[in-house]
Amino acid sequence: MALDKFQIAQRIARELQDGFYVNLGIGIPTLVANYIPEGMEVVLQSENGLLGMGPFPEEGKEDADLINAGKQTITTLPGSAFFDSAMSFGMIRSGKINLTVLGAMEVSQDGDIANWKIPGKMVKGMGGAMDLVASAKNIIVAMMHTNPKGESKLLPECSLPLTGKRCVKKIVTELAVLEIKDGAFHLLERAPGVSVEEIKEKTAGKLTVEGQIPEMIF
Amino acid sequence: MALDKFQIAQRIARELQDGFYVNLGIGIPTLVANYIPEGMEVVLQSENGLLGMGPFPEEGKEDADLINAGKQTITTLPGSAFFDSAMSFGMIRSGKINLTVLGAMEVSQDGDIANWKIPGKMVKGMGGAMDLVASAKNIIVAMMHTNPKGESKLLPECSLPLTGKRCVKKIVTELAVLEIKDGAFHLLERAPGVSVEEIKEKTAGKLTVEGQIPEMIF
Amino acid sequence: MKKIFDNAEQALADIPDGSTIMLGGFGLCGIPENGIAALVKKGTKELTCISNNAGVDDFGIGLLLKQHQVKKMISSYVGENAEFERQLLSGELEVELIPQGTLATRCMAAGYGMPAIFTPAGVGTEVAEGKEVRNFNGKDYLLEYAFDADFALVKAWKGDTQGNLIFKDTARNFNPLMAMAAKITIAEVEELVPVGELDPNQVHTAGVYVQRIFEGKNYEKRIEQLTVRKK
Amino acid sequence: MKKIFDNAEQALADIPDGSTIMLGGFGLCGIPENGIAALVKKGTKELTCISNNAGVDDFGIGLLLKQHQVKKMISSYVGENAEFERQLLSGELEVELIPQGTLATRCMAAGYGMPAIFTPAGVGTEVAEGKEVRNFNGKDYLLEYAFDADFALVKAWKGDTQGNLIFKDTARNFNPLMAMAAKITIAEVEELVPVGELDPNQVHTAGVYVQRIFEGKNYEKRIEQLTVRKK
Repeated sequence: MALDKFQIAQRIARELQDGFYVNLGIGIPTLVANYIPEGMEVVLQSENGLLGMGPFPEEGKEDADLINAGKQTITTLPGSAFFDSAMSFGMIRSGKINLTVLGAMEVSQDGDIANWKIPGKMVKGMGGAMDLVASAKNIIVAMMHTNPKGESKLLPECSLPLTGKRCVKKIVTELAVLEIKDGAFHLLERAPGVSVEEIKEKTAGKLTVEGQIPEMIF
Repeated sequence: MALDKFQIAQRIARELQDGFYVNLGIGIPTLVANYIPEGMEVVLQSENGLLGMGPFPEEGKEDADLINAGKQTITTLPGSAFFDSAMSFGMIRSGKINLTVLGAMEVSQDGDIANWKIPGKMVKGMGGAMDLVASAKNIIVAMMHTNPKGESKLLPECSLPLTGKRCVKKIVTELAVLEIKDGAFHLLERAPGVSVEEIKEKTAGKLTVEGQIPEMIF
Repeated sequence: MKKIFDNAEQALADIPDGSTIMLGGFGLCGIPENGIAALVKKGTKELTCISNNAGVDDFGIGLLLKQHQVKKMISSYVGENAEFERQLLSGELEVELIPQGTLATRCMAAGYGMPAIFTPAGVGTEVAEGKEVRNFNGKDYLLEYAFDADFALVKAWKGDTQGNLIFKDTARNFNPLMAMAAKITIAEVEELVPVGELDPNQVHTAGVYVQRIFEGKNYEKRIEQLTVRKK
Repeated sequence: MKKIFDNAEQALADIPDGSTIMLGGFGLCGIPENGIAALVKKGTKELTCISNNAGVDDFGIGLLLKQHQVKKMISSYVGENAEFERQLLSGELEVELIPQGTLATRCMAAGYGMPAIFTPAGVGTEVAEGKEVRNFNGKDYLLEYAFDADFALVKAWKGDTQGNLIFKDTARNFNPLMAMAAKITIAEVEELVPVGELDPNQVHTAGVYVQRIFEGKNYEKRIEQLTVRKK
């Protein structure tokens, strides 16, 4: 059975390590924060200028001066620090953020990512996505394996305008966990009950399947 | 009569304007702070990370964490702000400091300045001088007209290794105030009782004397 | 040194049509509300605005857009604004989209007197078109130029009469960067305090960067995405 | 996340001979006294030290020089140290002198992930020899590269257990820049406080930049030039 968005987030959370500084994009990536293992210290960065992002505020305690990169009201945690946008992207560019998780419209077998622009549609802008993908040492994409039309989002080459080239290291979809290396998607894990055949069928780019592919356990 | 170092400082202080942010080098330039006209607001920058440098502390009130670029113990003033060294030189480079006053070993008629290195002698380093002279919009050099051997320090070309090229705008010596433009020293003022002849004699570089040269009044 | 102005109208009185203006804020957080209101009232036209976002239809820079005062927006993300979209599609409004980190760093570069910086953001994308690419240590970077802005409208939490500023929380964002970057920086603060009241170690923006300062009025501080949890 | 160490010896235990180390401070102000003492005790050799100054004969980096632990100094000003001068003239010590602002900005560049920066400092001087010169808007600039340091020893006033730092007065100087710049940053603080005690708006260096932190002991804080006025 394909994963739901919470399970995708849960699976990505298993990539976290104690002491990681992590930037979570809007959508499914944000949910990863809910699955940080007990006792593990992970510090969330919000690229508008905060390290140590806490949960949403209690009703009535929201503060317009305290928002995340998705413009949502949030809170701080003990140990938080604020800084300006240049320092925020400075720490991203210098590789101080251990893991970046973000969504995508397309990913290529070379690790190219497209997630900001659809020709012919109103373009809202790339925000911080281009900076993040160009700089992060470790990028995981959280996305559906196919688009609403059923077409694969794991492609030989992206058809949409790129956000960044050769940057995605890992993808977690509702069907599988895949690593990108040597110009191919390497299948690492299957969603419970999802067959390798189905994943093959829904992956348009080059897919490498080596040995037995374990099922994820939740 | 030639100016003493206090009068040189006093003369330079006449170049100050209300609201100026000023960086004063070590030696005579430091003395300029004593002659800021009453009622005029001038903010002193110390390039190790302070705007709003105050006078030396009272005996017993010195703080090792509060020094100027000459490593002397100092104080802050109401409105002071501390910052790191990159921001300090950032504001210097971006032209936010209205006036820089520093000493020199040689100045050329093109505005080149040499003040950091004598070949054959132990070289201590340029500190912030190269940054200051390369960036400041308005640089006044405070120095003696001649060196201890009696040789002119206002030269056609500097003989010592340069600190910066084409940057000095004005020179105040014990004998004269001179402006540098169009490849020449333009005599603006004489020290009381000092003749144009004496200044001519002690200026090795091209000297322009136009009309009557007024005497400085103290 | 007369930096203090009574209000936004006076502080912005001389901004001419055609100016390039930086506006601090991220979304609606930390935006110069009073400064924008004064620009709307004054009707200054043909503006080039450098701002991470473009406000919403009835708030922030959206108010300037509604009056057709903006010729060009330089931003990283401009969603959530129907009038913006209409003007963009009709060709009335020019838009230059640049990565958020590039936007921030181009501001910083101006403030630090660096004519250009290198960033990997946008390499291999359409953002790189026409730009110089240079490889350092095996990685490609784009050469991006420092901004050249006439005015910056920034908003701080507290400020003193010498122009020293302290920002609050994520309302800091682009404000200190733009304060450093423009030829003339106009700061509005929630609280204007006498000189000497701010701790020199806590000042985020030193007064040297601020040419004009005033205490803003009636901050609405609108929340764009209210997200809360139950008590 | 174990950043806290009991003392300098433990925090510096793995620094190998031949390392490139940044040391914060300006003159003797804000120097990592405990870190330097631990390096002396440990006897780490062949060090390349990046520091604005080189201490005095019997304090600061001078202590490392006396033990012949330094192979190369990268500094802007190295006066006031007879042993330094002796080693330099005898060829035992290599010295690279660079403008102070360039030093600071090359640290910042490393911390900001910028491989190189442009600065006008040194154009037309011997500092420019062998360097790329580029003209922007009619002014020449040198291309200067970001530093690549293995360790940074920085000294802060207060720090918390997550590595957030606050500096005091002009003891800030190069410390926050070097903290951002090195692969491993070791911070010593006068007071180590529990997480949550520092105001997030007042943190100068966010914990992300600090890999190790300890509370330093017995700070001498020597004054290089005592200048006072009569009461």
